Amino acid sequence: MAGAKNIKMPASDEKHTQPTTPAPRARVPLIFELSSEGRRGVDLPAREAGAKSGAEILGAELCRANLDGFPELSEPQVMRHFLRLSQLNFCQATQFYPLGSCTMKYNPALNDEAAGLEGFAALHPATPPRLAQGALELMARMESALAEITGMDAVSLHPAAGAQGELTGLLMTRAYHRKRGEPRHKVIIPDTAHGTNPASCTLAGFEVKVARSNKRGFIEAAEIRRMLDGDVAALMVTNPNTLGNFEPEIQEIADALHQRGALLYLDGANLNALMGVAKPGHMGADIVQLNLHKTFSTPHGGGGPGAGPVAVKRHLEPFLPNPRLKKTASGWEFDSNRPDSIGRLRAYHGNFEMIVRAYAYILALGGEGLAEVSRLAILNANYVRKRLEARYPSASAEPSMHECVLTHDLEERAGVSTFEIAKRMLDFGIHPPTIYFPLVVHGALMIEPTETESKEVLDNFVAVMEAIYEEALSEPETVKNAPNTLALRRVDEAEAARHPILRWTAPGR
Amino acid sequence: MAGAKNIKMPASDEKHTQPTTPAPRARVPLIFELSSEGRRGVDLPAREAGAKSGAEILGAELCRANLDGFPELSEPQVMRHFLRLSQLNFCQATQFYPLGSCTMKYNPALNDEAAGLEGFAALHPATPPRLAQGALELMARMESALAEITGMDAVSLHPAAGAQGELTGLLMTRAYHRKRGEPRHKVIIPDTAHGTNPASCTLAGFEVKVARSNKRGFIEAAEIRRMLDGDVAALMVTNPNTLGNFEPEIQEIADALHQRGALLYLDGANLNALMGVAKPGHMGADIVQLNLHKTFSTPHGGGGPGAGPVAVKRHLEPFLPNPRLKKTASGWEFDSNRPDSIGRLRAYHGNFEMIVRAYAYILALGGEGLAEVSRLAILNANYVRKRLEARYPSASAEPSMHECVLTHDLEERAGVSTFEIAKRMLDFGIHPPTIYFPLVVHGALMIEPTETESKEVLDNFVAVMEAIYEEALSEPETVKNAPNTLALRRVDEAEAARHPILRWTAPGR
Amino acid sequence: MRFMPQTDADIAAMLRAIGVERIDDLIAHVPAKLRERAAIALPAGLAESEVAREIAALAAKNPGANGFVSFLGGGYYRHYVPAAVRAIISRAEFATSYTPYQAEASQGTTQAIFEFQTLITQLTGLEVANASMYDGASATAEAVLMAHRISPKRSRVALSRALWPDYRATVRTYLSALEEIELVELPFDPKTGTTDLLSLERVADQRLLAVVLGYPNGFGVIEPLGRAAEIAHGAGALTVSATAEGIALGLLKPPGELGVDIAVGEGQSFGLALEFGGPGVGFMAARAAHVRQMPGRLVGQTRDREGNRAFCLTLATREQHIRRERATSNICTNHSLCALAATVFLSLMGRRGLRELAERNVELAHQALARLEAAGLKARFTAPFFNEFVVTIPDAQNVARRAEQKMLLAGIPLAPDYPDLSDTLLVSVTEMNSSSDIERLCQVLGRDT
Amino acid sequence: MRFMPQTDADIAAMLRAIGVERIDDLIAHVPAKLRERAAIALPAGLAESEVAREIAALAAKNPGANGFVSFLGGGYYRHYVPAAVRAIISRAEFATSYTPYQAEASQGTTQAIFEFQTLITQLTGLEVANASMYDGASATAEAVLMAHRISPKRSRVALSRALWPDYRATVRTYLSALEEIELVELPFDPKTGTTDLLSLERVADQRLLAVVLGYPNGFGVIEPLGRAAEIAHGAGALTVSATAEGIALGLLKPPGELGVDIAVGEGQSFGLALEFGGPGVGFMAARAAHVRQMPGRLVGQTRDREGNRAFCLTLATREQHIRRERATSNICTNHSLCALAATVFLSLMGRRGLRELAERNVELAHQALARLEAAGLKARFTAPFFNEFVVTIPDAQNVARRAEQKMLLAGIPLAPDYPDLSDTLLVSVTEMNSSSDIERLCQVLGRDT
Ligand SMILES: Cc1ncc(COP(=O)(O)O)c(C=O)c1O
Ligand SMILES: Cc1ncc(COP(=O)(O)O)c(C=O)c1O
Repeated sequence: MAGAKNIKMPASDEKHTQPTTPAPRARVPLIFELSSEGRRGVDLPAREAGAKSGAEILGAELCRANLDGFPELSEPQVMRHFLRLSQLNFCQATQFYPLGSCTMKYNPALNDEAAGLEGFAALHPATPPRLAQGALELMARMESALAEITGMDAVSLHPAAGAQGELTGLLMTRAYHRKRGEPRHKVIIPDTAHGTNPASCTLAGFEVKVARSNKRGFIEAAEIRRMLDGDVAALMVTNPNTLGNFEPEIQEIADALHQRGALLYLDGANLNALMGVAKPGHMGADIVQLNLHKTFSTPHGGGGPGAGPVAVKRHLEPFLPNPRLKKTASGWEFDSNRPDSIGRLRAYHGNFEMIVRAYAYILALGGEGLAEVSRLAILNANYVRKRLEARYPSASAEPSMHECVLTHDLEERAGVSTFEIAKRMLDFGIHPPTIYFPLVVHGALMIEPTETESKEVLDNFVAVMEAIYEEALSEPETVKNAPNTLALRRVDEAEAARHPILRWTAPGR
Repeated sequence: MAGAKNIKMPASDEKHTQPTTPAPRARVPLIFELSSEGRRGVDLPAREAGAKSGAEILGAELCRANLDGFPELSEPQVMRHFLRLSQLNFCQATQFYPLGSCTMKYNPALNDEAAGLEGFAALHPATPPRLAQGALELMARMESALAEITGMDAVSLHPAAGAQGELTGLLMTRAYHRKRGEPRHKVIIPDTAHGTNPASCTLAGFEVKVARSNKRGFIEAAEIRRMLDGDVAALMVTNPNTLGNFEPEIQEIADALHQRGALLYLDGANLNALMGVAKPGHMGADIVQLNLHKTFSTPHGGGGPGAGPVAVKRHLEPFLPNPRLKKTASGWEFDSNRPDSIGRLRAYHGNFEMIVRAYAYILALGGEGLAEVSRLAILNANYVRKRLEARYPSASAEPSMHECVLTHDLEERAGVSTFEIAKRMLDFGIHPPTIYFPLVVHGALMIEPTETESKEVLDNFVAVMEAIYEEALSEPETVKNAPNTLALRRVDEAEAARHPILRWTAPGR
Repeated sequence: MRFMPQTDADIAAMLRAIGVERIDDLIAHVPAKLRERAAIALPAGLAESEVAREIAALAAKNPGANGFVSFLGGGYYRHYVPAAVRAIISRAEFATSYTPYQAEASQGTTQAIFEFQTLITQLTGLEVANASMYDGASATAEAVLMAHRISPKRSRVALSRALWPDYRATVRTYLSALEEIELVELPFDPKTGTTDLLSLERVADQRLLAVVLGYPNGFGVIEPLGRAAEIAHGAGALTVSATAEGIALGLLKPPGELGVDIAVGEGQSFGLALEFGGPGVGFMAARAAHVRQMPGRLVGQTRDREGNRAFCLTLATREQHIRRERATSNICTNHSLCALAATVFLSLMGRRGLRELAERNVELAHQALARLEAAGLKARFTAPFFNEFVVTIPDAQNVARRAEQKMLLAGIPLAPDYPDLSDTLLVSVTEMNSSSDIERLCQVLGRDT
Repeated sequence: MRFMPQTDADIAAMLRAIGVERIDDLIAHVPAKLRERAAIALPAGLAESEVAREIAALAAKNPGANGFVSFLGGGYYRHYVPAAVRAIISRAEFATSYTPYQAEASQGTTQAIFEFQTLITQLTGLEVANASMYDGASATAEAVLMAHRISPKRSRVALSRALWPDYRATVRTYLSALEEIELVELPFDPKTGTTDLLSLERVADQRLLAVVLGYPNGFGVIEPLGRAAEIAHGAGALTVSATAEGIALGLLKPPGELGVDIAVGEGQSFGLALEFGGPGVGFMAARAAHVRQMPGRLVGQTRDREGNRAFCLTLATREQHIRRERATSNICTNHSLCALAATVFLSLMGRRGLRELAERNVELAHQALARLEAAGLKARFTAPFFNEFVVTIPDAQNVARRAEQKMLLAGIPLAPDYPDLSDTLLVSVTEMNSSSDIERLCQVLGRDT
């Protein structure tokens, strides 16, 4: 492996560090390339003799010729293929994964088992509620737990992810203003906002108005007041913001909005900083969406599934999506007979499996435990920030909450980019932080350690970051060429976009 | 990594090979080194207030001071530690693992779930049989399935592994002869036998008499007849033998033994060659032990647990270990009231969890499927043998069954040993075969592909073996220094034995 | 606390390094008024054993999941999930990683997605598929929005009334913000159960943006998709097919072959547990020409610096994190692990297995209908169907409720969503139903009529 | 067939390469008489879904596993198994590898065993521990054989009658082949429940090879191990302690500290499911001086060629594959995955957790006994006990049977194994029993007496 000789790993204290060397691995053929005519990975139960085949029943004109190119493998081959693929991934369970804004915390083992219990896994969503009271009760308890945690009045577990929660909230905002007889068309978003926020606004039919953050990175009540007019439906803001800082004027801003009949939408993806610290409801939020796959530890699954419940104040309750849980004399029911509801954004009742996991997490921690989560998340982020300060200064002088956004001067001093620093981290077995976000920070490194990482892991991370810094100055090529020790060298993303190959095709076709 | 530059991987056809590059990985600290005072990985339910502590109840003189050196970690740390450790292993599920005599076949995913069903996992072994009829019935069905497969009359699922099965069988042999009023003291074993066979004989109080195999590697009826005297209790033999060859005179040998009142003990570890081909019972075996973790696909677990049922002919049934299953009017019962039984070799009823898995396997395959298993296992072994013939000739000219024993001339031609060849295979992501066994073959490579490996995997294996052969001639150092690409270089086993360090001790103690 | 490794000594050392005395000092800047009221009034945390018991008790309170013979379908289908699927999706490397932003450290995820995309194109007969959507309903809504981006000047969407109610409702919600778009519902033929194509013809003019049909539709009926696409294309409009029962694509003509432009659907049948309806996994395939209007993530094949094949997220300029308010969708976290499950499931089934499974479903469903008819019930519709059909049964809702007493979930009464189909039950029959299940259904329903 | 990947074309190509026409040709050398009768008369193979259903039906026929309040112990104990244990032992890398013959490719397994060995030495207070045995009973038998190798000239083994019946039976079986060894059983004090040390003194002469005591013993009673070891050592004999309830070692004085030479036991309490009694995992620890007489595998620490710490199997010259008939044991496949489970369990519990768990068990068991006494029952023995005790209860077997009707498994009647303890029940109380479980026990047993 070219370049491998360049690697110097930082000296690490055996007692106090997790191992840091990454795990180079083999490339794996595509499943289609392992296929061979006539293999099978499943057997069906024997058919009753004499019955007509499906194709005979439906007639050839409705049926396809065959499934050309579809793979044919035995069960052991399928298993081996995907196990080998799995070995090519970094993941939270085995690596430090401080991906900012994503809250990559430990996913308790029990919760997977809880979600897999027969009473949930085999429960069809059209089961009459009277035969599914356990599931409905779990949902109801989850709703009230989230209401308590956020200081809001009502919760819907309907949305499938944070972004769908945003859309839900914004459609409710829209419905709310229309119901009041004053349709509004604009939503203010700070320039630091997560990409889903403006995208959701557009999807909900709003025009995005960008609010500039001040020099400290905050939005100011004055600026909001300036922007507010009768056509502003809401301000959509993340708190702590994407710099990891608590918006100091949030209450004042909420008041300003409310005075002008606008709503405060709080993107709750950063709730891991707030539990037991400050409740969105008390800040004046009218709507919050929560990402169960972040704060509430449901696994990220390589990119989902997550769940994005929305919590609202009482005045918005009528607009929540259908169906709502309703307690009746005979138990829990679903209620879709709600004229003001924005309707539904998906089939059935929400990502129930994620809700089970998140509920198990809440039960495990309890009120005080959740508060401790945020306190320790904040401690970890501030520790990393402080330790790295000399080489990677904070993008903001303000106190950090659960994550910190750092920057550096390596671009100027050594021509080494944030992107390259990130790639070099892979050589040390660390998943890089979020980079180049928020957009307002030059070469940002957005680091969210989460509370489930130990001091030793953070110390090792600091050592690695320091080593990379020195290396960037002394032998920049090592950093610029990274990763050097993985199965693959730098992947050519530009090429992928220039000549998109988005599926396998049989050779010679 | 020194040496890495030497590696040449054999050219491999993308379509037809499993990936071959092994997976170098990091070293992982010991769990004790990750410990820090005050951490915990579990919480106990809150105690009722006011109760006396256990130490108070028992008094200090019965209690230990503390658990010095015991680790203290949080749950995420424990999880990460063991997941990282897991990544340091080769295993059947991800690699070709042709470890001869061990039958490393695919372990169906369903079987693990079956074994984990609440109705089994939570079943206490002292549960009255009337509340555990499902478990007893499963055991009964398994006994009769194994009897049918082996052509024997009665089966006990009691022994924990093959070796304990052997001991069981030999103790029964002993008891049988005593019961007949002629205690016997010797057991004949061929020189090719697996190490557990002589060890079990000693444990069962027998003197081992070694029968020389003939030039073809077989034991001859003539030789056995020559050795037989009134003090020979049994012949213990593996068929196919450890060369992978079917003993041609097995029936004649059985007759000779029976004529002299001796028994034929057949080590059934190689049953994967025999299903639907030849039944031990028909060969004249009086006793066979089976390794469920081999033929019947229960996972090997890094060295167990397995299960080693014994099957016997009717005349040995009274001697089987306690307890036996017994059908009564009210259902299945355990019966320990059997005066001739050799007693028990373990607590409770056998490695039940393994029995569940093996039973699921038998259900999945059925009678014909099991026969197909052996046929394809034989095909695979013969294919590998033939393809490698030119460079690694078979140790025996006889037809191979489910495994083949090869040898080579690299020691003489290049000073490269079998041990080194094996280590070099690791660089290609292949687990080496069993080596230096059977002892009668110089530098043996005992290859058991099993039926669950595809032709592509075998072809890749052949390519790797050929490449190593050529490499041994052209650049022997690469082979002699292997492995070159794993996280560790060659491990110093001699040093481990010279200065045994068998546990971690706290630094400075 | 068991999830948090910080010891008192660690905390002290860290605070010292930071230069503060207490953790509280780190949040002192948060307005006191907020902090003072922030305590969370939830019960104390529980030991793992207690959590396990509590959740198990809730799971046990869902008798509908256990012991009932079930014929429920309606967009979520009961299929056998091979254990290998669970074994693979529970691998920590898949379950606890996130969106594969770092290609070099995510080849497992990216390659599996590339395989998923390929399988979906093979199933749908189209050229590009994305990495996954939330579910079939929202994928359908996104397909309509995509069609709108492709033909921004057109303003009318024709939605078949024979599409599942949840899908229609979802499309309606997603479109509610786009005031310029008019949604029209196409009636279904009350005899055949297929969408009334005459009414499609009536709206097929230059305003028509897209027509959306189920395939099979919400009655299990196989729509004349080819003919509908012809009509739509004739007017320059796009055709969207939505498939909730993915297994059907193993047997039916692929939508792409029938002229469909965007094929979406629900992949729950491909190895996902029922889980009370979530998560499912939406899929979406389209023509290559439209790829830049596609929502969602895409994985592409490329090379690393040494020329090795590699996979990475691509065409991200469509996405929210780059394009922000001009993105093709707001989707970020999608349903990746579910897409993996589908990939494993489809790989296990393979070319023959999937078709056989589809055929078996057809066979059993037709057997069931035949036996119900023999027991005196009547099929509501005449068009060919896949594994789900509608029977006419007087007082269907009460019949269904009485069947529960006999441990039978006989089907879904359509009345709440289709007042015009008040005396009907939607019955879904899969390979999970044995002949004796079908016998039981006939006995219970037959007796009740 | 789903487990076998060979296609017809593969088979044809392979046969061609081998140079035969049919697979049958490869087995033509097997005597025809054998081949002709070899067909296996078992039903045809089943689809995975059918196997799953069949096995689930058998699992469901074990009501004792489900819904019963249980106080069963007797060598197998009900403890909570954290989900992390299952998550780890189900990793394919651990579950589907074998004995770590190739150190470089098995560092996961070897390091975990090294950690297991260390934990066992810490628990037992001894210097070396092996990689695992089958179970507590066979480990006890192996300990006696080991003692015999250490003192080959001695010929008498004293076994406490208060040891679990299965353990005594197993020792008896393993020793049955060694005719030179005499097994004597030491009675227990009918009042205290401890082994009668006077009778030990009587046999403690130069013939005495070893004395074997339970710790706690089969009545849950904590034996005066230190005193017994003194007596044995006085005669130059070895002391073996056997522990079936491993949790006890979290609280009780370690055997090594009390003079025990070989401490064995059952590790099932350390994270193994009950599984109707198997697999458990035997452990064995001893003094360093005796390591070469130990049975079973051992992992040692060493270095690789570049000086990195590494682990490998070591001292294999004791073992069957090297030493053959002179090996210290015939054990080959041991219970490695169970040892891993124990390692994970003990790592999760940690220094405090394990002790707290042990204390909780003591507390609950004593609470239970106190309440039973309040309900009119009597403890059979007076000596201190851990989490299991014997109560006197007339007609115990029928009482236990009647309790079953009330969904209660009240304990194990000792009569079948101890005719002299006919009116007794062995009751085990763990952290899995709530106060209301205990209440129920008292109600049911109290009422019955
Ligand atoms: C601040 C913020 N808001 C919203 C989202 C969107 O959430 P999701 O990815 O679940 O759609 C994210 C996460 O990606 C986020 O970090
Ligand atoms: C031929 C033979 N006999 C006996 C055994 C012993 O079986 P076990 O390891 O299950 O004790 C083995 C396996 O190691 C074997 O290969």
